[in-house]
Amino acid sequence: MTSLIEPRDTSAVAAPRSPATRTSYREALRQSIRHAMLADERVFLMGEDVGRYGGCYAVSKGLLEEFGPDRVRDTPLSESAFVGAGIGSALAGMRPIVEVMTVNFSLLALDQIVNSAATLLHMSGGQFNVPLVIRMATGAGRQVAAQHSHSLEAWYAHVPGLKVLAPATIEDAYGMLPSALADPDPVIIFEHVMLYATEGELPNDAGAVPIDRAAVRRTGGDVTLIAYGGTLGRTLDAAEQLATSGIGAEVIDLRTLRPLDSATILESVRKTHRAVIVDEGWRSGSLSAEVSARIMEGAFYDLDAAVQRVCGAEVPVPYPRHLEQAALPQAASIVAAARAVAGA
Amino acid sequence: MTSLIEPRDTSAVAAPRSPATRTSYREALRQSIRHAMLADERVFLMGEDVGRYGGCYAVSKGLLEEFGPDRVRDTPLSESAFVGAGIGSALAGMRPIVEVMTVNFSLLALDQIVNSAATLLHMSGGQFNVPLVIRMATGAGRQVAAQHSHSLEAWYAHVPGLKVLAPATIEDAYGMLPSALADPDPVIIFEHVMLYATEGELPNDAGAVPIDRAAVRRTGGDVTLIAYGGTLGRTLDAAEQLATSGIGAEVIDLRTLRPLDSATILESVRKTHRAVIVDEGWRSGSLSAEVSARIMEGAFYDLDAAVQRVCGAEVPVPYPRHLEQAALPQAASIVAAARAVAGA
Amino acid sequence: MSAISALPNGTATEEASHALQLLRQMTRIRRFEERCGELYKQEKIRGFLHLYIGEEAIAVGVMQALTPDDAIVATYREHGHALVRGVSARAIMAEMYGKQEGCSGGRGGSMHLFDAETRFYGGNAIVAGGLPLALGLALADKLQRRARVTACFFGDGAVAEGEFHETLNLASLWRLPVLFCCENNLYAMGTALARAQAETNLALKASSYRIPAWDLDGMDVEAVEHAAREAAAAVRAGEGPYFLELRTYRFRAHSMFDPELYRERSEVEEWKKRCPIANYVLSLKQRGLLDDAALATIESDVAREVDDAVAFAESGTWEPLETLTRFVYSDTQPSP
Amino acid sequence: MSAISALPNGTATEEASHALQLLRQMTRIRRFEERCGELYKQEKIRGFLHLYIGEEAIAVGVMQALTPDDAIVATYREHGHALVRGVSARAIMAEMYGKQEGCSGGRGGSMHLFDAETRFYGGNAIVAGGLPLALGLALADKLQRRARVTACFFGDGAVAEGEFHETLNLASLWRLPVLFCCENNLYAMGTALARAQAETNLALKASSYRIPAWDLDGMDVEAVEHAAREAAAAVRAGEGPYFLELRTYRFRAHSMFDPELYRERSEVEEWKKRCPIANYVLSLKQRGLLDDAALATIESDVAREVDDAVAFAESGTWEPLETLTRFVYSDTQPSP
Ligand SMILES: Cc1ncc(C[n+]2csc(CCOP(=O)(O)OP(=O)(O)O)c2C)c(N)n1
Ligand SMILES: Cc1ncc(C[n+]2csc(CCOP(=O)(O)OP(=O)(O)O)c2C)c(N)n1
Ligand SMILES: [Mg+2]
Ligand SMILES: [Mg+2]
Repeated sequence: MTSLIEPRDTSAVAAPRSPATRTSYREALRQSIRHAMLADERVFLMGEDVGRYGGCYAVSKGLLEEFGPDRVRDTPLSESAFVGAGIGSALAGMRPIVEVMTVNFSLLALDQIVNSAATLLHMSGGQFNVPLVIRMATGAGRQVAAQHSHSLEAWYAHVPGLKVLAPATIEDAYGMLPSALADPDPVIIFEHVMLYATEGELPNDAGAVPIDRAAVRRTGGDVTLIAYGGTLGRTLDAAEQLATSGIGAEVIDLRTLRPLDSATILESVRKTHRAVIVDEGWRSGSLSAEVSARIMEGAFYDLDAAVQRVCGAEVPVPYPRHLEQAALPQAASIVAAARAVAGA
Repeated sequence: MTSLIEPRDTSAVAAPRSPATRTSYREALRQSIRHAMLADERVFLMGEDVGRYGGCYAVSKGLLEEFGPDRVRDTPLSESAFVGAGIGSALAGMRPIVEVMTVNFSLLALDQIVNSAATLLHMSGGQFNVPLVIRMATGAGRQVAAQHSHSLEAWYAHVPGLKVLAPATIEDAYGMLPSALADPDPVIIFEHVMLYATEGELPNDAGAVPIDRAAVRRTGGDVTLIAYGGTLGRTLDAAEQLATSGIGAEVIDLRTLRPLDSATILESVRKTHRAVIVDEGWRSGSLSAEVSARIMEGAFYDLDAAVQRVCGAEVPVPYPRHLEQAALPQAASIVAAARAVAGA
Repeated sequence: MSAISALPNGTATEEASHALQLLRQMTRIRRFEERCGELYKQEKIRGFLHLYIGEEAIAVGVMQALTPDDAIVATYREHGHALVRGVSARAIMAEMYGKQEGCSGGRGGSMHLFDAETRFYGGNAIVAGGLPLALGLALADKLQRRARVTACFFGDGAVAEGEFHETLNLASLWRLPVLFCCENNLYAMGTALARAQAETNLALKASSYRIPAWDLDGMDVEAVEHAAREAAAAVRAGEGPYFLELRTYRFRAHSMFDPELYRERSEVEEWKKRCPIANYVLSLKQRGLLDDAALATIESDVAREVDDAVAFAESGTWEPLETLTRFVYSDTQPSP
Repeated sequence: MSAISALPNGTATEEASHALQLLRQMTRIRRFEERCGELYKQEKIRGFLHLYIGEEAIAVGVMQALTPDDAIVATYREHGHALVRGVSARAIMAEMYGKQEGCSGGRGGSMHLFDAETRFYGGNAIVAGGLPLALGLALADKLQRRARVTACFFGDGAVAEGEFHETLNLASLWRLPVLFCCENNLYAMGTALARAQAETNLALKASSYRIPAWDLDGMDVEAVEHAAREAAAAVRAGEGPYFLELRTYRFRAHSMFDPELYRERSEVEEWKKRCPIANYVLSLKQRGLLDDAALATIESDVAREVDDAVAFAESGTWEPLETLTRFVYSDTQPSP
């Protein structure tokens, strides 16, 4: 397997290792699903409007025509039943990719995910593993208000038995799915709504990528910025801004939210002695808290300053753009936090 | 309102301030519900088997006979609908107490709780508050295995718009409900299954207690132990053991899990310079992480050692007693962590 | 459905003025939403926008049966319901702009219209999420012995959700005063009803909960009104819930993002021939209840109202950032 | 229900031996569970324990219609199903003890019996939680063109859950090979069916999803077998799901914690007269298929089996603490 973990826009890299094609995050996902379905008959896609509508974020457009309604399966609005059907079919030899339109609606399927998918293997003494992949859109930024803008990655990352991924780059959008499908256990993939339209270069020989480690997206010696999914871009922007004032920021993309790759985080913090965690989720109880706690436990004596967090405001996401943006981590707030931590 | 916050077994206190009656946590809850229903016609109790069966943990035994089926309302197995009905009836002037048998089944009602109860007030620009109380049993210890032993307090404590309580004492079992009912917004009360049978003294003039602050259940100067709900008892036991070897542990009972009372925590940590957080939830992403992060942010320079956590093992809770207990925080592990933190 | 009662008795003039009133209301929705579509293209309205165009007869017809004391629960496709219920076009348009003069203070936008004064409980963007809420509103009325109706609107797509099932059973079991109004426009986003339901007769499904259920032509405003009046009267009288399946069609895309790959243009055109407004105009003219002048008056009144609403929204103000977290909890907290 | 086919053709001896086999299986469940009840009092079995006593004819009857290739999904009241399906009494009893020799390695206990070899997919303690799972097992079979049946057992209480509704609709819509077996014992914990369902005819409810649904005397093992055979054959032949409502009664408390405040002792006694085992014994004797000697043989065989299972469980071993977190994820992880 090729496993290139690189900055999110590989076009920014001077000499790409291999020929690459410019593509979007959405298109990378679609091609990844296509290739998985071509490679393995057991793989099928199931969810609301994945077929005739083409996917609510247009990810699966064209797949129905290519693979037919058995393998690109439109479901009624029955989140619990079709997620459960994914679990059952995984138990019986299929490799389902279940699309839950957005994490907001996944609340309706949580019982199946937590009480069945995540528990069956352990509870059955190792007899029944669940090779299921669930994809869902997450996050705010599209002005779709309080019921359509949740970032609940932290909830899923709390559950033993699940693996939780957050592809933030084109290459991860393409490469995480095959790894998730090869995994014998349930994997949840969070696709941030603001990423679908982002573009970058995808190496022509791109393939599966590891799903057990974080990636250093930018190196720096003064402060570690830790982000994932939708906030990686703003965090890299913040790092650029910090560079102009002489602060070298190292940027870590968590990539895998469960199990967390503590080693990569701690290694960086031991070097920079300072850290800021960026998380779009509501601050209290967000994943950033777990990361902070792990740094406390693993690198306390290496810290020169308290680790800080830049998170979503603790408010149901409001509709108007100015309020919505105010509720989300911004490059400016990341820069400010990094400066404060760096004492600069 | 009287507001006595005292150690969980007030019988241990030499001279109770007022005459008291020995009672159980279960009985305190029942009397509290009774008194609320006697005091306010708008209050009613609704949930699975709260009536004829007497409540799955026997909390509501006898209430049907006293108040009739309109106010002690058995529901079918329809968690989403009857929790939603609670929300709707709260909007229209009632003061419902909805009992969801256990947090495990509350997964089926999360959409209503997160997308309606918690958001309506903000989303409607302040027009529609939801004075709803939801009670649910939580926690492990009864050997009821993977699907019946969750501790998902951290999930609820993540959600803006909710208030989350964890009564750990007889007095809080009695006094938190009236405060929750007086609150204009949705309040979730977590009752740990291992507490129902615990006994203690309830002052005869017991009444509503504050639901916006933590309580120091024991004072000490060497290390702060932070716990809530079902783990408070073991934490107090651990403090006793530590005392015998000369370590003075201060024990904080969080009581209110959202909003967290940072001030009380930080005040204690600034005094002891050391802290251990005890949480029955799965370690990664548990409430303990948020507490640790807050100490990092608010008392970093006061710390003499890294804050440690003693949490539930990251495993679906197994059935046999020895494995179940191994998966839960024990006094011994708390003592060990406290010793390590105290460098003793 | 069974025979339905006539319109409220009255003179011919009253009948005429009532009919014009129905037409006016449908026209208000149509013109208001056409403008919304334009404003979306101008990026004045953002986020999701779901137009009700084609389905106006339902909101207008049902709303005739409700009194000010009744409650309404609707979906993200609810501009029409709010308008007819009496939320001002100004407040709705300002809400779509996200201005604080909007009916939800600007925080909700198109999908989350709320109005306490008219008992308009949203504006719910979770499919079927409003049904349990309606159950609760009705339960409160029953417990407090108030003869009120809660009208709950939802789409055909909602019928597949577990919350639909749980709610219908409970409403029937407890005989709660809910008027369920299923707006069956044959599609849930791109999923045709027959691809979502084993049983496509939704009224039949509802009767399996022992709820009286009628299927109706949702393109015929008078038919809807007649049925709604009869059903609401029964609900109000304590007979328990009623269910109306209102057959209709959305003329526009599901939302502004929808490329409409899933249906033929010709199907849409066929349904447009059944336009509830155009056909009502025709029928009123045939019945001698409407002439061109009256129609023009309605159109110009409505145009003025819509213009005024847009002007109001344009001149509205943005909520200051300082109050972002206000109303996460109520302002008044009981003293502990 | 409609006319059902006769027992598989065969000679009189075959008929007799089949009947004795049915009786033996029911007796195994009864005696096994009676012992479980005792062991619970001795604190050998802990946690929740839900006895199936009184309902044995259902598991035994339905299981006759299944082949080794078929799948079973059951609830927390599933000892009987596991036993009849062929999971050994030893493995089940060891599981109830929490010993690693148990069919789930001791981790599941009474509510979570699993067995890959017999395609026994649990042991689900979330009411209605098994239904979507059964849907998926059947979907896999349909996609892989395997003529297998998934039998899904659940109680009357599950019918109120949203997951029931979503699953029945999907199973019917997609014509999936699921045999739904609703064990209607009239109570969900302390809630009588009539207090939970607006429509208490559950077979009728199921037919509203266009699923062929029969209601049956769940106390009559042969009637259950006949119906299950016919339904399973149809399901296997690709006709889509079938639904059996099996009317029965639980003779014991819901679980060992239940003080049974919600039903009259006399009601229980009345139902006990319809005991599926006692009446079957009577019927077989009347038909000349059973004599006291044969009955005694069954009882002593079963007693031996139960004793053996207990001995096996007693001598079983505890999983070491070291492996507590094993199987949170699979042992073999693909190389990244
Ligand atoms: C629980 C849930 N799942 C999915 C969605 C996404 N979604 C929004 S509208 C819609 C279609 C609903 O169709 P229908 O109920 O028929 O109403 P219509 O839009 O036709 O008025 C879907 C799938 C959602 N909002 N909520
Ligand atoms: C979702 C859910 N809610 C509540 C419970 C608690 N509970 C366990 S069994 C039961 C009654 C179920 O009754 P029924 O489905 O009729 O099965 P029976 O026990 O009668 O066999 C309840 C309420 C649960 N396990 N799961
Ligand atoms: Mg529709
Ligand atoms: Mg039952």
